[in-house]
Amino acid sequence: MEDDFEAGTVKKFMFVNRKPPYGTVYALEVLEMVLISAAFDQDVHIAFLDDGIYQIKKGQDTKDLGMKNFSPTYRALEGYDIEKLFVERECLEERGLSEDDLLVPVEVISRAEMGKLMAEMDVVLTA
Amino acid sequence: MEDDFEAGTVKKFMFVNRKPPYGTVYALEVLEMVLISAAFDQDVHIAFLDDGIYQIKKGQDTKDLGMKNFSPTYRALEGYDIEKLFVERECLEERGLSEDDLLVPVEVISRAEMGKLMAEMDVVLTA
Amino acid sequence: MKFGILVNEGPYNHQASDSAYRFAKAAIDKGHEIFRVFFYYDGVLNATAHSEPPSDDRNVIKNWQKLAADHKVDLVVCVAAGLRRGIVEASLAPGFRISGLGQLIEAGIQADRMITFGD
Amino acid sequence: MKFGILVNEGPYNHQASDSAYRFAKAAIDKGHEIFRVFFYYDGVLNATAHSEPPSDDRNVIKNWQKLAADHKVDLVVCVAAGLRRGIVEASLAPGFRISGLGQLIEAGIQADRMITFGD
Amino acid sequence: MSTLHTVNKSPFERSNLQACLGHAQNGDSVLLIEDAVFAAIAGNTFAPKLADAAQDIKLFVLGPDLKARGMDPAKVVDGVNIIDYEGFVDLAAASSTIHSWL
Amino acid sequence: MSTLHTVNKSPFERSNLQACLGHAQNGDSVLLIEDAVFAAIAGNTFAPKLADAAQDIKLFVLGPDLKARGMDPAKVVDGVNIIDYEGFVDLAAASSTIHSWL
Repeated sequence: MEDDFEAGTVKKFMFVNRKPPYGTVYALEVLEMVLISAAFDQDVHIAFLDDGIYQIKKGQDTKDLGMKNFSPTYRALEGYDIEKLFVERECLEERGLSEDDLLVPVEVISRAEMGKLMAEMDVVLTA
Repeated sequence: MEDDFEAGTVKKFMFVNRKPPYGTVYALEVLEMVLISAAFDQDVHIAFLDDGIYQIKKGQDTKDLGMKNFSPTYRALEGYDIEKLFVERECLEERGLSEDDLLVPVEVISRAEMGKLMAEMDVVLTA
Repeated sequence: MKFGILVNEGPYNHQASDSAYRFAKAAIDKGHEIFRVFFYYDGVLNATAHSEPPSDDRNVIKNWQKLAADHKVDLVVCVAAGLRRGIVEASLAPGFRISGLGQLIEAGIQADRMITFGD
Repeated sequence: MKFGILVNEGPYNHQASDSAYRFAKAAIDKGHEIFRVFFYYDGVLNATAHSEPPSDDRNVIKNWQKLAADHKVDLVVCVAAGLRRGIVEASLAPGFRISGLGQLIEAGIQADRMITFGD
Repeated sequence: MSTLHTVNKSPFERSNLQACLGHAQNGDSVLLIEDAVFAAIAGNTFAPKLADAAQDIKLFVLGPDLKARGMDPAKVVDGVNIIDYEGFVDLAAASSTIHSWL
Repeated sequence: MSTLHTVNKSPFERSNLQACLGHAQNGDSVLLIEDAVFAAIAGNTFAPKLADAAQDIKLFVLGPDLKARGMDPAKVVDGVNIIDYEGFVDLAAASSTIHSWL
């Protein structure tokens, strides 16, 4: 398996988030995947679109549900040098949200720009 | 547990099918539930709406997928005295289907009628 | 009042099992009875004996087990759905029992209200 | 060409695992290599040792095991996702191995194409 | 007696809230839980449909699910009542049938 | 190089096919598998959107999934090509990236 491995391979990875947190576990387990990817020195992109933008909504408080509030972890991504976070503008607007509602710095781009960005990726992982 | 049991209790049960077959197992396992219910002498209704109407589409052939084609079982329901099958007209039309496409006799009713019928039920089971 | 509860999804992947547990707990706290909780479809996976979630998260299986122990709640796993998914006597957590789908229909008949939690 | 495959859902409840299996088989039949199949989220449930589906249906777990045996396909189950859902060494079907999420990222790097099957 | 309908998915991703509203009868109750709570926040594109429905149907949203998702209770659509799990149980007990739209 | 997009859910129940079509680039391929194959049958209310998309995007549907569901290959929307798993593999190999819309 190792024969084709090039130590310096850097691919453009994108983790696409379209699902909201807590109703399903995907948001949490994608985040665990993103954290691991940091160890591989790849060019990591995270896209938040459709209901995925709710993952980074400010003010999450899961105390009454007894579930783990993992939203602070998005703030820790910067410490792992994962800084390419993209949010689709149309999806924010459809939900009555704005950039001020988000708990991490992101680049807000249009649907057309998101489509172009996705087209540049080597590996797209979705859940 | 038996103290409240009345041997003659007959409730109106409805099994609501909104999901298509094969992509998920719900259609198959709802059908297993329906078959078991026949042994309890209840007033059983089966509703097919939204993508659930695809469950009773004629001509299913799962050979190439290696999955079990359970659609013939809907034809066997009559033998269990389960004959109250309802299909929502608007859902058929939205999908370009007609009553001729269905593999069992059903009563095709409007959305308004389906809403009224649902309101008469004692127990509604969904998947 | 007697409630019957149907759980359609497994632990962690969907909130359904958590929601069902919180509903059951609130009902008991208000003096109602839980006639039975029936686990069907992927819901049977709530009865796995091997789940070890991270210590900073809730333990869905233990929540159900404690509810059963404290309030004698009948936790029933569908035998057929369990066989498909690997939930059999050998992998069953204490507090759950395996039985047939008839137990679900019976719950529908005997409970005053039947409620489903799913995906 | 080397394919990496990610399976997000468990057996039977969703078609994802079946679709992934048929894709993998077709790729091998056409002379491609499957670098790795990684099972994540509920996908880890494909590795249960206890599944006994009805005899008139396909056996999803055995399909994967046979593919692994016949073509030396690397079937990897995520350790963390498995712990949540009760897939641990004691409940693991032969032919699968448990490892970390890094194995998925490595597959993304080393495979020529990465494809995901889910819900 | 009336029916309690529960819906647990976002109307932006799935059709089940729409399907529920298309079948609920006058006087029925609809409770938004889990990922359906997003529908209840004013300013989203589905909110007008919910406001319409509120004229004939009693609408509720589960507070703990709102809170977990960082949704501001002050921004809930007019006519939608916020309840907790105890309120959920009361609603279920007060309705003759419970229909979960999955 | 182009992307292969796969979609596996019905457009009547979920928004992922719509989301996929909103992001696919000219020259990309979109393959409908599992429960997404229903979108490809002429006469359904989603079909016009698919016909529109076919002008810029190459559209495919997985034959074994169509057949399992009793969908008539003769009724597939114009411009949508029916392929089998081998064709699926070829498409994946011919595209630089595969994006599964879940």
